[in-house]
Amino acid sequence: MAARAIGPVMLELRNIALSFGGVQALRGISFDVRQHEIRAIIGPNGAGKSSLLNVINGVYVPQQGEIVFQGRVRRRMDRHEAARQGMARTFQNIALFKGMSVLDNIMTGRLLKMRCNFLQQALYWGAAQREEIAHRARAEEIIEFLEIEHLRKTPVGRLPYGLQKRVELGRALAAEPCLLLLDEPMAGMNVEEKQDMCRYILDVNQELGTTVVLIEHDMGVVMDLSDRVLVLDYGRKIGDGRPAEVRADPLVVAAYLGNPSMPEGHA
Amino acid sequence: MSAAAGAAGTHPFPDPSTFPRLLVHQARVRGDRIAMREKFRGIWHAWTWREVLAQVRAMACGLAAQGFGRGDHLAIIGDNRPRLYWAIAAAQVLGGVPVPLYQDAVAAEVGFVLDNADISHALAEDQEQVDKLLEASTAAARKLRIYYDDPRGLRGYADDAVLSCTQLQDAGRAFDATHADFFERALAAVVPGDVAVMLYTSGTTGKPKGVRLTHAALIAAARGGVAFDKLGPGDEVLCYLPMAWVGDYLFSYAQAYCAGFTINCPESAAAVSNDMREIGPTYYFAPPRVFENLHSDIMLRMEDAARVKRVMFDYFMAVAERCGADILDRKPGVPVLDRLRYALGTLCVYAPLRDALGLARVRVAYTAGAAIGPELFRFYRTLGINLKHLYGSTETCAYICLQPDGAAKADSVGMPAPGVEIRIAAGGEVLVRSAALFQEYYRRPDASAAAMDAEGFFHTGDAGFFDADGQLKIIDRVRDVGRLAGGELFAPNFIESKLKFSRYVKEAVAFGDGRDQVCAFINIDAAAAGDWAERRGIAFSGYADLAGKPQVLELIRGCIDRANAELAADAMLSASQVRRFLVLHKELDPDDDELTRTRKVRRAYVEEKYRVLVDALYSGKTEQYIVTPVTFEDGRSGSVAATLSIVDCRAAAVAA
Amino acid sequence: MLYREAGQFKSSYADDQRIFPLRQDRHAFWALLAAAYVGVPLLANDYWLQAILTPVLIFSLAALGLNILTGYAGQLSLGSAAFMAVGAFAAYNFMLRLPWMPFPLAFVLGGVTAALAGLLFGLPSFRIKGYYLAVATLAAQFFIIWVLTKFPWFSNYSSSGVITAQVLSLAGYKFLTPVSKYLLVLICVSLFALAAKNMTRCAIGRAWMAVRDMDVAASVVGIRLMPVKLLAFAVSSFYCGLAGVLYAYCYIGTVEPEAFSLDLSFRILFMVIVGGMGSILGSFLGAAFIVLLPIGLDHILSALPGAWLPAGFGSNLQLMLFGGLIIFFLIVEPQGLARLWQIAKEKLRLWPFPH
Amino acid sequence: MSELQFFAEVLTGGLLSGLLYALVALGFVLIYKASGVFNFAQGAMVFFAALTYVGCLEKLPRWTGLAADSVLLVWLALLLALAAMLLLALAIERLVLRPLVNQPPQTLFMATIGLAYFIEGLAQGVWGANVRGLELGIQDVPMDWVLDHTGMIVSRFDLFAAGVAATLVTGLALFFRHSRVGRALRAVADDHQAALSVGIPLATIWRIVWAIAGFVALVSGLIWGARNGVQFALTYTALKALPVLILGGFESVPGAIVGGLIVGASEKLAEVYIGPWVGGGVESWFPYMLALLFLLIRPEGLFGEKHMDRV
Repeated sequence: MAARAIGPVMLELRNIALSFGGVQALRGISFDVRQHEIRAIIGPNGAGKSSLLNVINGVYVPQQGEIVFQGRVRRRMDRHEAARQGMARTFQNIALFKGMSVLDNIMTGRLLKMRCNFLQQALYWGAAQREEIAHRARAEEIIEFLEIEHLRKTPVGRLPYGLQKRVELGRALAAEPCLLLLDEPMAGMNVEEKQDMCRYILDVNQELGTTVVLIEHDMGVVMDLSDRVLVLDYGRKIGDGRPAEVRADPLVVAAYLGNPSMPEGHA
Repeated sequence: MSAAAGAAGTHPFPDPSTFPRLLVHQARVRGDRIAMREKFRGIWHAWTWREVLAQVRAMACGLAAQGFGRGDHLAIIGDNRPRLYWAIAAAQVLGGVPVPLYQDAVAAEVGFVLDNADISHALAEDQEQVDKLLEASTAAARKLRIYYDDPRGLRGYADDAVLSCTQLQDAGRAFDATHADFFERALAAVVPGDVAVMLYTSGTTGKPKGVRLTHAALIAAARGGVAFDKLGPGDEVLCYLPMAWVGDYLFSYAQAYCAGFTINCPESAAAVSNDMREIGPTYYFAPPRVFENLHSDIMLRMEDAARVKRVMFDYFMAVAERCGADILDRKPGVPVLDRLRYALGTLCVYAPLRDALGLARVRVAYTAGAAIGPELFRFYRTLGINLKHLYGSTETCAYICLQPDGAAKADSVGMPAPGVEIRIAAGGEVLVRSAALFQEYYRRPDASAAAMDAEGFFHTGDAGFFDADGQLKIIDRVRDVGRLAGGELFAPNFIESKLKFSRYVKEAVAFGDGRDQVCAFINIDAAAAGDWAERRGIAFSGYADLAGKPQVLELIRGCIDRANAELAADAMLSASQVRRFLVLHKELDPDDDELTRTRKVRRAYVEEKYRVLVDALYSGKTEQYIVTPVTFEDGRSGSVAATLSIVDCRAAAVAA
Repeated sequence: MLYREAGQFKSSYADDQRIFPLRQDRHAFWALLAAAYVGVPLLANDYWLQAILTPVLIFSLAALGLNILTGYAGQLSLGSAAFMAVGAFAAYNFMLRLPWMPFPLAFVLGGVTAALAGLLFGLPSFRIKGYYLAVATLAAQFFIIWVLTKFPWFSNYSSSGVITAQVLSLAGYKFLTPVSKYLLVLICVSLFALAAKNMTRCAIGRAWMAVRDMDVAASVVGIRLMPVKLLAFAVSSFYCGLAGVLYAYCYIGTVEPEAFSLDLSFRILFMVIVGGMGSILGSFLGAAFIVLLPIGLDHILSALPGAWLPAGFGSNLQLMLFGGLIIFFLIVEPQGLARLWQIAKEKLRLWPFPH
Repeated sequence: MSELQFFAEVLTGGLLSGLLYALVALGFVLIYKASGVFNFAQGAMVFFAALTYVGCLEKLPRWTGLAADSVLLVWLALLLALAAMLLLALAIERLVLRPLVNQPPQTLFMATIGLAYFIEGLAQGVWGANVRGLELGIQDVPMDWVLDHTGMIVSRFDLFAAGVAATLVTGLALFFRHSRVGRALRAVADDHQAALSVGIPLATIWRIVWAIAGFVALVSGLIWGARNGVQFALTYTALKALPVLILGGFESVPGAIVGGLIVGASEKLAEVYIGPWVGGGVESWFPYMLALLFLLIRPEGLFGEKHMDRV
């Protein structure tokens, strides 16, 4: 029932290498992401999945390789530039602003779109107030979309884990991104929460055409959601292709051998 | 249009006698006042009467453009949303009949109505309801045009038979522009005798029946109620009850159209209590269960309060118990000291409590549909909330009896409402004649004829009598009323509701027709009894375990003893005291067909299903083993087995 | 208990985003303002105006400044007093050397000068955070006071380094009485407290809090950390600077650089901690608490038969009390008096229910 | 005296007093390594220790009846001061650190500011606020030998203090390298979980470390007190340890030493060479500005590791 069509390549990583101290986190990874697709990254713990995501939007600076985004070739991505170009993301260990309410967290996601200077804001008159209200309306759309109406004024620190993940997705969506990077969006959730999260991701992808790159452990989710899957192991790429192809790949199976998170079919 | 009409200075409908005409009337006399609000994305959006008229106009024209016309049925399914209410009016404008459905009905139930009412157009709230309609219509190979309110998740339904309300209304505006006067002519063609709405009764037996109510009947009922309680444009109502229920139609639509007050649609079912506090309705209806839940919620929360606060609360509740109801009814003779105490209590407890519950501004509150415990009823009245009874049914537009201010009491349902004539038949059945009666059951002439006699009296099926104050007292369904082996009257519902007044008893089923004594099944209230057990350090693993605990059985026995004492006080029913009971190991569930969707016990079915237990009750056994098939929440089915203890109760001495 | 919320619903986001969304709060606030603007000038005596209300208001402004930087933007500063000094000396020099300048402009310029100084000393926050930054602000504290002491130009070559505030006059009216000075301070503080509230509830406030709560996430959202932090430094220093101006002109009259010591910086920090980090109201509560505590203590001690008390007992007791209270608050209620207030309000709203 | 000689003399003086800064900084480093607390109260502890020692020395003759010049008195006072520091350490662990466990570092930092106020008030409240001299029996006079051979004036006292500092540093280094507590301490610095596996409760480690820091404070207090008199200003002097830490890095003992030397030398040189141009008093701020400039160039300190924020 998808109305979206996979478009041309929008993001390409070429031969990326990254190390911390002596530890090689990524060893010459190349891969691409096409417009409107859902691209999954899988691999055992410590395979370098999060590092790869962090390289894409400039949280980490790779020692080698280049990043091509929207046609521009870069040695490194700047976080701020990434955000301006339409990347938004969530983190593996929730990186919400703990002292702020759900609403403020989501509003923070829209900061790049706000234009008033601090003097106008200090006066809170005219343009600044209008801007706050206009953006509040957009934030409320996201709150409704994620079904967290009853929590909008709750400090995020008081929410259970699953809901915090949802709020973090909300903050990312608030930026109206064209590329959404999700680092284990369903980790630690129960079945029902996972289903909800899947629905949100699919809705965003299909209704807004947002490209999604996601890291996920639940193979059932990956197989259901993604168009293409990238498999990492010890910082190396060991597989890349359609979900069915990847699952049949002996190399991939070998890497996952004895790893209970890769059963056949749904987890 | 109203501007033009206003300028002409002539009232288009001097005596608005249909709902569309009432709408035009309200838009003309109070066009800028708020007609409805909806909480959406955190704030209350409002529509004035004039705006509502414009919306209804667009929707009616849209429906007309889609081919909906006179006599057609429009199914409406979903939570209380403005667009769903507009759809009612829009269908009425075109001479069609809106058919609201319960939003939690399953596809098969929806399918039955689609077939029965021959429905070709439907308006659904969201994706869930659209899916249900699609499933039901596909199963019945029925062609159905579906309109939806909330577009979420529905973009993929690229089908020209599924349209959004926005699309429908846009098309309607275009249609309106090219068909001058269409709306006015359509509206003028609707007459009071036309059917305004068709509501399906749930019915404890057999298939649901479509009750057809005319504009004239509904307006008579609405106007009667409005005049009785002096409702006006300043009143606020929170509409949260199912739209398929006659009460919601009467309170949220018919009376609003007659009195011109504001209706408020909450954000979601989960947000009702919060939105209730925000809006602070002045006119409020809730079934007894809501009041019960509210009460046990208050008590639970107060149990966690600090000691000082609890002592204060208990003290002032005692004061209120003593004089609150009298002060509310403005009765003379309350001591000055008590008045002072009550004033202090208002400051410290009653007013904050009313405020916290969202009942602070309530002027008139009604309950109906089932019996309400006398203590509970008094609790709300002593807090200063004007809670009253009403009595009615779908067939009578929920308009038979009302309690006037100052004459509210728990065990009767009020005086005949203005314009209603009541007769008690020989068998005790309550018969009603008034302008607010239904027209017929749709395509059920047999049932229609059975319910309405030649003199125009509707047979309610309820057994009752007038008490000393001239208020009607309902005991039971006529067909459920039986006789004990000794010939005494046996009214199971009456007994059960007495049992259910205890917060620990969720459901009860009483047996006794043709038997020598009354025995009962009890369903404990998992939350209340669980909390009770936890506070006493009784460990339990689940519902069945809790239900089998000897302490819990003892607790329930106490509840039954109290109910027996009350029964003993009533000369007609003193023989019906419960002598033996057992606590069921599972909750009675609509999914297992043990209850109706409105949570009434399917007596015969339960008796048949648990035949072993009934036999055990009457055979003098002290326990019985049983295996029961159940349906779990996720749809799987399985079975539970348990050995249930049977407990004997004391009968209270009969008052001389 | 005192709140009646039924029927108070929001029909627009503008309604929902008001500073006091509850009607009762709005009424209470207007009553408080009326009392401050009308009641106090009519009723209070000079002692109350000069020794209590004026300093409480002035330090509220300084605490607001530090709260913006530390409580909202999460950048710890130990140099607030130095920025007060900058403000005071800058305003003094503006009025001294440009006599045509109306004093409100000089006040604002004093604040702006302090803001510039704050900007300068905030630059290291580009590279460092936490304790390191605290040390950097210590540099500001020592360096600024040294500069003001060592270069007599700043104090117009007064022999002792002490400056005497000029008489304030506007359109012929001279601010000489305690009441007029109190009102002047009150106007400044109300205006800038409102501005601070506005900033903290708008985009910039959220940016500050985002940087405070998790800077990596903030940068990923697209916040440029440097300008946001620098703005916090500048705004914070402006507030402190203005507080310094008021301190010199409306409270003390004659000041020397040493008055703006590290100890004063710490006291302002204590106001923020005791009052509540990240709370506008807390800045006021904290300032009142820290200003009133020594006064109250003096009153209590002087009421005791004083003969057996060792010399300096009061001041040492004060130090211990301050220290003990800080630790107490950090342990028991890290969010300070403002949080206690909030809890009390929450209780009142839920009354009679406990939760 | 040649210009170069003068420079060398100033430098040496600076380096020697720098060792004293290093001594105070050592207290910070120990506590920071073990409990992650940036102990702003270290200066107050130095003040408290010195004041307690001097105070005991004053009062003991009256309490014990010993002669005012008895050597026993000095040892007794030292013992009492040490005991006071130990008690203080225990009290801090119990009343401040334990209730604040798992709080953000900034909270702990602010708590130590409160602690500093409390200790200062306590010290002065108990012993009085007047300035006292402290006599260690070493004269602040030039070393004849050095003067004879190089023509530079190098204080005997400074040299003595440097010797004490060096001994203390070496002693602590050995202690931490070879004792069980020391190993546990190093484990704590890396990872709290790992420390538990060493078998010593975290609270015990904290108590020990704070006690050692108290001991270091006592030594620093004695030396600083002997040099400048025991007075409130000691707490400001102790604050100089902060730029030392910035230069050396919070977690590095060698860093503290080197940082101390740099701060000591540079502030003396600045005072002598820049001071006259700007009216003197440069010492009061120079180390901070130096640290600030240094931070801009190398935020992780001399010996700190450059690290990337892991997310």
